[in-house]
Amino acid sequence: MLVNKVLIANRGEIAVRVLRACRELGIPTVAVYSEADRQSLHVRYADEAYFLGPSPARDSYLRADKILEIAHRCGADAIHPGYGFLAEREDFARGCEDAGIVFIGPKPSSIAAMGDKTTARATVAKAGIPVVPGTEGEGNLSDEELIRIAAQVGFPLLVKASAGGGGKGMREVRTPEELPHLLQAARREAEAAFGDGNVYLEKLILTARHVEFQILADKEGDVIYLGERECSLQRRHQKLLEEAPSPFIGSDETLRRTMGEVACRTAASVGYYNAGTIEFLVDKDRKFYFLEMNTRLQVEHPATEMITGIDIVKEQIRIARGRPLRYRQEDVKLSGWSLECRINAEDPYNQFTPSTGRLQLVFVPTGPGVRVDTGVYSGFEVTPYYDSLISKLIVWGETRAEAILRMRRALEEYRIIGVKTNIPFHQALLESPRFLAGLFDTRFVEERFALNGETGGEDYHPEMAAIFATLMEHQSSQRAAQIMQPARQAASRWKWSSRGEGKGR
Amino acid sequence: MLVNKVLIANRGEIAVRVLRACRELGIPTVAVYSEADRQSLHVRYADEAYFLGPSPARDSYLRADKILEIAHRCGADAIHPGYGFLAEREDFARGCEDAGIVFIGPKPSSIAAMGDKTTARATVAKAGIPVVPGTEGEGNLSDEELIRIAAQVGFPLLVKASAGGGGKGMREVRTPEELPHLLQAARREAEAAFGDGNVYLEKLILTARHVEFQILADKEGDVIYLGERECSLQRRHQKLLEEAPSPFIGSDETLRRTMGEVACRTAASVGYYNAGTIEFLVDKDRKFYFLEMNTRLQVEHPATEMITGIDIVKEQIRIARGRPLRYRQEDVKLSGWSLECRINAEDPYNQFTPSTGRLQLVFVPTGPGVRVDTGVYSGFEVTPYYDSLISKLIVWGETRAEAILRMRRALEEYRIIGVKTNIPFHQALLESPRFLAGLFDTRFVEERFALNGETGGEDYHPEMAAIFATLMEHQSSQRAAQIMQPARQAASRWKWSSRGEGKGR
Amino acid sequence: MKYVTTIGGHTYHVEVIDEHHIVLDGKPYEVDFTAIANQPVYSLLINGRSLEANAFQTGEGWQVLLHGKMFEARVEDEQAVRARAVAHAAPETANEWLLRAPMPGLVVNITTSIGAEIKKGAPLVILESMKMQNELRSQKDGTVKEIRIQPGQAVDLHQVLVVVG
Amino acid sequence: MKYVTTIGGHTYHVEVIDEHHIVLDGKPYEVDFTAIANQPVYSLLINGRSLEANAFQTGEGWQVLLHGKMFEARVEDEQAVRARAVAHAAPETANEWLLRAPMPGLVVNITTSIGAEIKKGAPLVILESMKMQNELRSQKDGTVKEIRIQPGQAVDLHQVLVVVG
Repeated sequence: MLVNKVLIANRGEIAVRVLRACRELGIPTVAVYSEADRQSLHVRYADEAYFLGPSPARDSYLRADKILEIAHRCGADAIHPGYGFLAEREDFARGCEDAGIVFIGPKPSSIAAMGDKTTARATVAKAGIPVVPGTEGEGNLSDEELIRIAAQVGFPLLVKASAGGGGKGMREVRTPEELPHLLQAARREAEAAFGDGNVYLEKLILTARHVEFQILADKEGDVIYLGERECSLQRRHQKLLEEAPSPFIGSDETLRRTMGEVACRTAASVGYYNAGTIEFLVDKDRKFYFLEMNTRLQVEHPATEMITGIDIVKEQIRIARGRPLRYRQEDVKLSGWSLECRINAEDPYNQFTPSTGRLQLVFVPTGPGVRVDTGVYSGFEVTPYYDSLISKLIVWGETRAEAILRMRRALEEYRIIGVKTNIPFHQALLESPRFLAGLFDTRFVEERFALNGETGGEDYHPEMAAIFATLMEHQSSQRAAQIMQPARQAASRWKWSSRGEGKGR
Repeated sequence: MLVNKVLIANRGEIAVRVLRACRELGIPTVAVYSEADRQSLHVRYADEAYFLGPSPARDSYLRADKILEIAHRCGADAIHPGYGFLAEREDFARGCEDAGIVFIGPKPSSIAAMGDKTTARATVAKAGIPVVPGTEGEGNLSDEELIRIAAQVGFPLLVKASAGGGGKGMREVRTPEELPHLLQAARREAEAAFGDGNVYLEKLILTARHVEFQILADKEGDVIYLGERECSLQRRHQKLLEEAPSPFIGSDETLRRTMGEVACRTAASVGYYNAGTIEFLVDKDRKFYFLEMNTRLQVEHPATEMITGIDIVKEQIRIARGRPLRYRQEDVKLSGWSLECRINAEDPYNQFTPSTGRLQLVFVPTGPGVRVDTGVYSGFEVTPYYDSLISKLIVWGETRAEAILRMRRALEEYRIIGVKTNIPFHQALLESPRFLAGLFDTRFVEERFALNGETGGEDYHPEMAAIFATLMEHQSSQRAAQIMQPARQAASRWKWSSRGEGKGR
Repeated sequence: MKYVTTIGGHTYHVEVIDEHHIVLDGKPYEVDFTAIANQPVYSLLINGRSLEANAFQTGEGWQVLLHGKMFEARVEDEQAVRARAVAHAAPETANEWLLRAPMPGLVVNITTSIGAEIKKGAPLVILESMKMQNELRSQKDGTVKEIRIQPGQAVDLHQVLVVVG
Repeated sequence: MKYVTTIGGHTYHVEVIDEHHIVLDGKPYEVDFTAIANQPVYSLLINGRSLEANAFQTGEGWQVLLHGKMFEARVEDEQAVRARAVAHAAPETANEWLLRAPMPGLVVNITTSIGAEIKKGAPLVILESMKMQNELRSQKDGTVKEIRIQPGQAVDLHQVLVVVG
């Protein structure tokens, strides 16, 4: 297959990520953009850029028809969907196929089989792979049916969107009484996020780990796994910090191989090609259950890239071109340790409410072992239309300890002024003894972790904060006083600069 | 040895590099700064910072006495000198020793043996290592003596500073007539840069490669090499772009091992410990000659870090602590390919004259396989007091081709507004067929490469540049016209913004 | 100038002597204080120690983000504090509570109605922002007095949505 | 508005019709032109193609750095060009040549003296900047008329150092 010009049907950091891979392969690129995104990096980096529509996703990035029309008009012969938006829409993949455009993803039937989470569970269960107990049904169930089955599944349980991913359209239910209300809420959110309000139930396994395996599969049917990622650190089912490998699996090569092989078998069971991720829950006895398969590039794919040296997006494109995998399983060597912090525009001190606005300053950490994947820059406006992920900070270290220390220094260096971010949350998380010891599960962040809970520690300096605040107040009241005075030379009286004699020697 | 608090006797990107390593090791840090550097990153990142003196280096970063006094006062028990400034001053290393402070570098006698280039040549020649023919003398020679010996060395030849490094105090001499004048110039520059005006002569080997080996040596006498770097791309003897491994050595593992072992022997011949670099010239017949040894961290050390995964600065600190090397020679695996572009504040379109000023905008490239080591940021002022290196852009790729394509995309992304930089020079270099083919030597940049020499190519679009220029002129004349008009609403008539209806769909 | 600065219930007395000297609770410090790149990022050298903080003015004082910890500080000049100590505290009179949008977003649903008697914690509005739906709840018991928005409406940060009396 | 834009000896005729339409040498283009983050970085969408350039105004026109290539452009409005074509070119009268500092730096040495008869290429001043010493040479034959600096003096960019007549 020819892939001579790629349209990226996405925005933000992932569009930039894909653009970079295309550029490094020498493939011309096409961006599409909404009204809010004219100055976005993906528009700036692409070779061509076309306007899609108004800012809401349903009027722009979800408009499959417009995107296909643009691809046709500009001669793009392939489309990369990124994640979210149209990435797991069978109809879109089929639309590409019908239009003679290479969809850089799996074939439509694989998306159908895995994209609908209820079908996926049935499919893999049939292939002998353990699944989390829940509503194993054919098709989608009504509220009444779900309420009836809920008793058999048992509480607590999870309502999950059939078309889901990324924690959207998901609700935890602790008692039967809550169920009707939360079913509604989940359906509403699922409808808004995916245009599909169907949901299913799944038993909530407590003290479990969320461990996922990255796989690559080519069109010749070869499947390999690139090790696992630990994704248990979540809040409201949104992943916050991922690492590769998983400290829980650690040096248990037998478990790693067993799960990796199950992951490959899962992919093969639906004739899968493309990069993909098989998510498992692992309970405290190291028993693992299939959760779902993401038939697309994952937010946290860089963690795997850092420990394998394999560029997953480039591999996706090679696979889409019909090339065989460049690696056999034995070529895949895991080296060192990687962490990824998702930097969200949200206020960690105020229930993580989204934060929007113009970024006055973005100063990214750099140096050895640090990678930043981002779609924002100084002067960029963060709007409320899309999700709050504005950057991914990824580090590599020879060991987990080195990676953690490196991530701490990178977080300390990162400066984002103009919106609130969850950087302080990550900083606190990276100091928490349970995180350091690798002793956490999917409930840890919500149940056992509090920001600013610990007010001691080396880095807790309220007296220094008091001095900062006082000097700022002093400075601003001096400035205010100067504005009253007409004489301009007064302005230099309180020059808080570094020049001159009396500085802190 | 204890290393509980490290003073970094340097500035700019290398001070930041060392600070990061210390932070990742959990070691408190002390910065020192000149008047011009109050807002420098190294001051911002350090745990403590002390004022040294006026901006010129001789009044600040070269003031060994003040630095030792600050170390004493603040309780720093170790000093990292970075490169340049005091890094290769035997007297400074000895001063540290006398003050009971760990010098994170080799012992003074190794610096003495290698730091004076004439002594070094004599030492290694005695150990049976081939050296470039030149003035092998005891001690330093007068102009008269050098002019006399020059005839035996033969022309063309190089005048080099005995205390040299980084191309400073170096002059090429083509005819005997030029020699007296250029000797003066070299001595003057050497005196200014190193406080030592002594020079020596070396035969100029044409069509040679500059290949250097990174070594690590511990206090127990173990020495290993971390492969080589290709540093032939130079202008006025300043390295511009380095790569690891060398495309010239390529897959010739025998040559790599032979040279690597000679490098280790060279280090051992002076009882060396610390990281170090042995520079060789390799002629077209693959014969190699010792050029000099740099007894310090090198600007281009990240290229080696990228292909070995070894953090050279952390290793320096471990060695200084008296720990044995963590790696044996067989643990060192070279993986993939790395390039480093030195980004200098200089105007490539105007004889590379230095460029200074406030940086209005710095946007660093990020993403997979990209590392930036820099000391500057948006808002920072680049002053004329120090050298023009403001950033190092380093990439890693699975192959040389991938690394080159990645470097191209990273250079295209890099935005520095406020000073001129040599980014366009690197972009042109990375398009030159001889560079791509690996067919270059130390004369290539100066003799066979011209910026904008090639005006064709895919990316040459004068008509688009004409449109940019015209739209800018139009915009600025419209703005000027508006300033004349009192009515404020006129300002929106020519709003070149992205909002509104009629945009490029 | 003398200031009284409060953080987390603890009070600090800070005197600014001149550009390079302050006194904190009786102890003198040498300081060098500068804004980086004209942004609300401040570098402070204090007796040689180098600290950097992001700082923002809020309605009540300053937020200082230092080494990943957020501090809410109230700074008053000493005379003002003295004056306040003499005066009597004004009685709390606020009777109405305003539900303000905690973020810009789109009103998905209004889950209450005018005149409804509600308890603290009752859901009032569902607001969608950045693809997440957020249930906004009442912070007091009372009666819904006004609903100033409609489903489908885009709202700005801090816009008043509902008035509870 | 019609403009005549010259780059490297080639002349382009550019008409700006409105905010989103231009004509280049008779061919119409749809454009969307915007400054990024209020910096001299410009994004241009032109018939769907996305280009970004750094651009700076110089004495003579504009420098455009596009895809790593530097273009020097002179832009004139068409009427001005017509007017100029009618008038006669002014004769070259410049007789003096000014050695200006090509960079800020420190004067290390002056290698000529007032009244010296010099040839083009003769060294005049040694200037140190960023640790490099630079020999500044005369660009014409003539006599050294003035020396406006002293050894050890710090000079600014473009400051006149020596006058050659």
